[in-house]
Amino acid sequence: MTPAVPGALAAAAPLAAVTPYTVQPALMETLQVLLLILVAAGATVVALTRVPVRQAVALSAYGLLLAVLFLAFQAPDVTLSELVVGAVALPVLLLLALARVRRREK
Amino acid sequence: MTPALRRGLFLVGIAGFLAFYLWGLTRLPGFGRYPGPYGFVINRIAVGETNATGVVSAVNFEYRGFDTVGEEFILFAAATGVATVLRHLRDEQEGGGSETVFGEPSSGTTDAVRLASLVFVGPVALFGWFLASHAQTSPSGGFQGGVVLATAFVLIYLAGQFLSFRRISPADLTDSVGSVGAAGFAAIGLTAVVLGFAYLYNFLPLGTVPGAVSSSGTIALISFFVGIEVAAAFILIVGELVEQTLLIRTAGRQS
Amino acid sequence: MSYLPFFVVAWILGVGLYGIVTSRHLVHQIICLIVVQSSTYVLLLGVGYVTGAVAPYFYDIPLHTPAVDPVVQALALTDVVVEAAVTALLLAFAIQAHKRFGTLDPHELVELKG
Amino acid sequence: MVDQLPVLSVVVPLLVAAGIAACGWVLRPRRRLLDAIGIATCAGVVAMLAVLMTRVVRGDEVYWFAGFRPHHDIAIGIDFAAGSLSTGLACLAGVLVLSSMIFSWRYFDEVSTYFHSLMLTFLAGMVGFCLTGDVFDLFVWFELMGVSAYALTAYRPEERGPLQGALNFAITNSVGAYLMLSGIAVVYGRTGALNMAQIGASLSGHRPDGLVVVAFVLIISGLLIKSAIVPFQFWLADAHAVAPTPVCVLFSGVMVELGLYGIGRVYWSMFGDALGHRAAITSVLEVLGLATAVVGALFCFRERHIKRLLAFSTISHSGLFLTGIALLTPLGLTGAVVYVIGHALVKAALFLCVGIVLHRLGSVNESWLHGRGRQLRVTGLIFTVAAFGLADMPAFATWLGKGWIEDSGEALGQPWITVIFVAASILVGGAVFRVAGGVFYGIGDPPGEDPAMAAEADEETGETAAGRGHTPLSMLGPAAVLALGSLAVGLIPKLGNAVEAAVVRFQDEPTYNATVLHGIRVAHPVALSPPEPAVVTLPSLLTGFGSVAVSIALALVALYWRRLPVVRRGLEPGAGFAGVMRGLQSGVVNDYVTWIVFGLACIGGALALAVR
Repeated sequence: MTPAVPGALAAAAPLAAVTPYTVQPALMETLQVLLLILVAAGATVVALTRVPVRQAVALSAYGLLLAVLFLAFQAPDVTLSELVVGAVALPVLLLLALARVRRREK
Repeated sequence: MTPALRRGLFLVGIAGFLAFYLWGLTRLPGFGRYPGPYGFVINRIAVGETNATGVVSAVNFEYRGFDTVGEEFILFAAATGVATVLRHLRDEQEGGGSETVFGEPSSGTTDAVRLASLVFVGPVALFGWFLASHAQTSPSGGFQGGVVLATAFVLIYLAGQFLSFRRISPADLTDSVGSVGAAGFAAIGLTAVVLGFAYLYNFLPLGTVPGAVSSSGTIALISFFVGIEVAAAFILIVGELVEQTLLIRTAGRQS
Repeated sequence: MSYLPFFVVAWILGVGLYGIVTSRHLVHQIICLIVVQSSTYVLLLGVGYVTGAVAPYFYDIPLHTPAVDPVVQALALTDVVVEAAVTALLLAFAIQAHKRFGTLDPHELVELKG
Repeated sequence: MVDQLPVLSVVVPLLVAAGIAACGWVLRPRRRLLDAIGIATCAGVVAMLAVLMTRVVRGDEVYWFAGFRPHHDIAIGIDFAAGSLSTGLACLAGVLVLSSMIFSWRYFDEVSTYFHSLMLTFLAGMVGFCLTGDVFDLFVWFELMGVSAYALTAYRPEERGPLQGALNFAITNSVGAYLMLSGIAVVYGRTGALNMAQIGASLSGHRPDGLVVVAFVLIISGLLIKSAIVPFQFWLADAHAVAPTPVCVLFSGVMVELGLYGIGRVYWSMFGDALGHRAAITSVLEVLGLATAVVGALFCFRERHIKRLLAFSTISHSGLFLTGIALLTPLGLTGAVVYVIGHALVKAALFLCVGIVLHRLGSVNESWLHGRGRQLRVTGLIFTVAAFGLADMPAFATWLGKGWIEDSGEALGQPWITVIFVAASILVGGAVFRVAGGVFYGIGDPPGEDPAMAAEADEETGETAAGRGHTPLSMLGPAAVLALGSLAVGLIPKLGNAVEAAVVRFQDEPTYNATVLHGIRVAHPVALSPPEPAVVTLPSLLTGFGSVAVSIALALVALYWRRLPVVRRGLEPGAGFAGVMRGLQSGVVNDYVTWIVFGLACIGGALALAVR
């Protein structure tokens, strides 16, 4: 369904062949399946944890899992962002907000 | 709606919606069979055209640089929004002035944590700087670098020194620095227009060695400005939140 | 395996929305919104993946090595920034709402009705 | 430099927004300078877009960022494709932001640079959203628009309403944006493209399958939520009622309509040819549009909080516009475009008048205000003129647009469209005439008071403190100009033909694709279906006057209800309804998200059955 890619651009087709720079496909696939299942479970835990403080901690762990999954998806750039934002910055913001809210409830 | 009715309606809805969604998703080419052409074309031409070996950065700051302009201003608007919503209101005054968030003053943070935090400030700031200035070569860039840089400031706070956190990063100054970062990016694009090129055209010399620190023209420069803007925006947001937690007392209504 | 990532995407979206709908705490609701958005990252990176290819960095590997799609990665990066920005803004709203209403239960944050 | 107009009209407001934030400590004590910079920037954007408008009449102008033109039909950069319709809408957004900025000259008590910065990023987001030709870029500007709008809604965080409104607005619209992004990712997985023209070229010529339908529904879902279509409309009344008045002008006048423009843009560049099945798409969107029109009008008529009343009328009108687009005919879309312009101008004028009332009298509660607005003669006059415009009085642009949508519907053999349109416009017109007559002329009795509604309206106190004794010209001027502007647009000769030519070009997918991907200028685009003439007929003139007369009668009945001899005392119209409506518009965001999910399942299911 894609338009024909003529001339110089055509060579870049997906390869199944293993290059010296990749992990063994079978190993990689196992890793990805494992991580995907962990991520799905992690999302469920985060969404169903009802106590916000615990949820913020769960979110941090979920961010870490996502970061590792993105590494397995060959996206180191996104891994780094997810690590600094999802696993660190957002939980910090959430905990700060919760601290504010809890202080008032005392 | 009662909770039970809402849950029922939601479960019916989500079942239908997910069935519909999967009907579409299972007609994708399948995982690992990305058909192209966009990404493959970029992979082939990016290094030659920009001398940046990190193709994602080349996409972010050059091929799809205008998305990143919008993205920076989303962050700018959000930081402005946080400052708007959490500004000092008439019925609030600063009070308390405790130095820590999690617990009573002086009992929350142990000396060990404070010391460890202070020790880490330098390396973390350095790492952030490194990330922001190596967008063109490695998996990094202004955004990640900026957040890490902001983390260094948060560490100062974690060391129990909120007042010094505010002294190092007063709201007005961070606001200005962040705005300069955002404006800097947009202005680099505009410089190209003044020089007679299209907006965001990479008008600087690309260098000769792919992947060198000074290579890739405007990509490195833009990444640097993005780093400044992101760091300032995060420091501003964290600062506002911390200030709310520590300093503001409300005389507002409570039901 | 071929469609597993996409099933995971749908699952994450579903549980995230379920969390939002059944939530009794605004901060919980905001975290569930983050979960909803995380489904888009997995989807974006999932559609751009190429089996057996490397990450799109040609610093120490030869050009023309098959690499995965860099465009979706750039999109996912933008997405992460948007997430951080929206979350920060929502948290600011929540803090002020807590000051004014004295609660964070969405069922009691009703000033406007009908 | 003229080639650079599309990008400059987005980048200049962004740079000024960042600039005034950077110089915050200089500008804060110099309020007039800050206001002047804001107004000058908006005026500059309007001027640039007006010049651009003269250049794009003969075909879309395509701008490639950083000069990356497509190689072999593959777009590697981002483009702006400025056509007459998109530039015109961006220009309308600019005009409304300009009038809000003039109106808010010394309007707020406490102001920092925040308000001006956010208004300018909001403007840039709207212009970028109109002009872009890249679907992910569309999402980026959609989000910039959204984030600025959420922050502006909560501009007065010392009150409760704005916070609840902003939260509901932000959560529902964020869910919509993420669904839209999912749709973009799905379509990228098939085509490997983000440029809308390239996606359109890549998808067309194949049988539509699940992926195309799902991507279409996901992408338009974010836009339907933004444009407040039933059952996604709940957030709008909550957000509009509490945002500062100058911001309401933008929300009602143009932000909601931009969502509908987005639907048109993605349909006629990416999905039109690929989906086929026009009749099915027409039916689904038409049902949504007509339902929205009726629901909005009913809520509008029973409301007593004037800003909320106007917000519900926006929902009703959004439904009418969607119906015009859904017909998929040149005349239907022409009607929708003219209707949007006319509506934006009168609705902005009405909101500004309410802002003046709030400034002078400190309330937006219709019952309390009854007769108290008599002293505001000029404001009352402007409000009345604008009310006639909103009730689709002949000669106003609103009436022209509505008439053309009805004509197009009748040509397709769908006379019920006319019936519902007239009913909706009678209810909405009746509501605004009731406000005009009661508040500004003291006719009849104060309408019955719903205690909860009154409490809500009383929450809304003045946004201003100083100078309550008089109405400055900077407030009256924009309102008067906008109200008369709607009349003036309606009187432009050959307006219909000019708009129809632009619409035919907008709806011609192959022409758009050729212009973007190959830079070909097509002189004569092909119409989707034979364009019917956009003319004024005697029946439409009579319907127009008739429905205005019935609206006025309805308003009088409402005002004199308690004195009507036949009615038992104490009987309030629609009392049985109230419980149901209150239950639906519950203010709980959990409910709103439930409706989004449920509505999406229904829309998706209907389209799946039709296209399968």
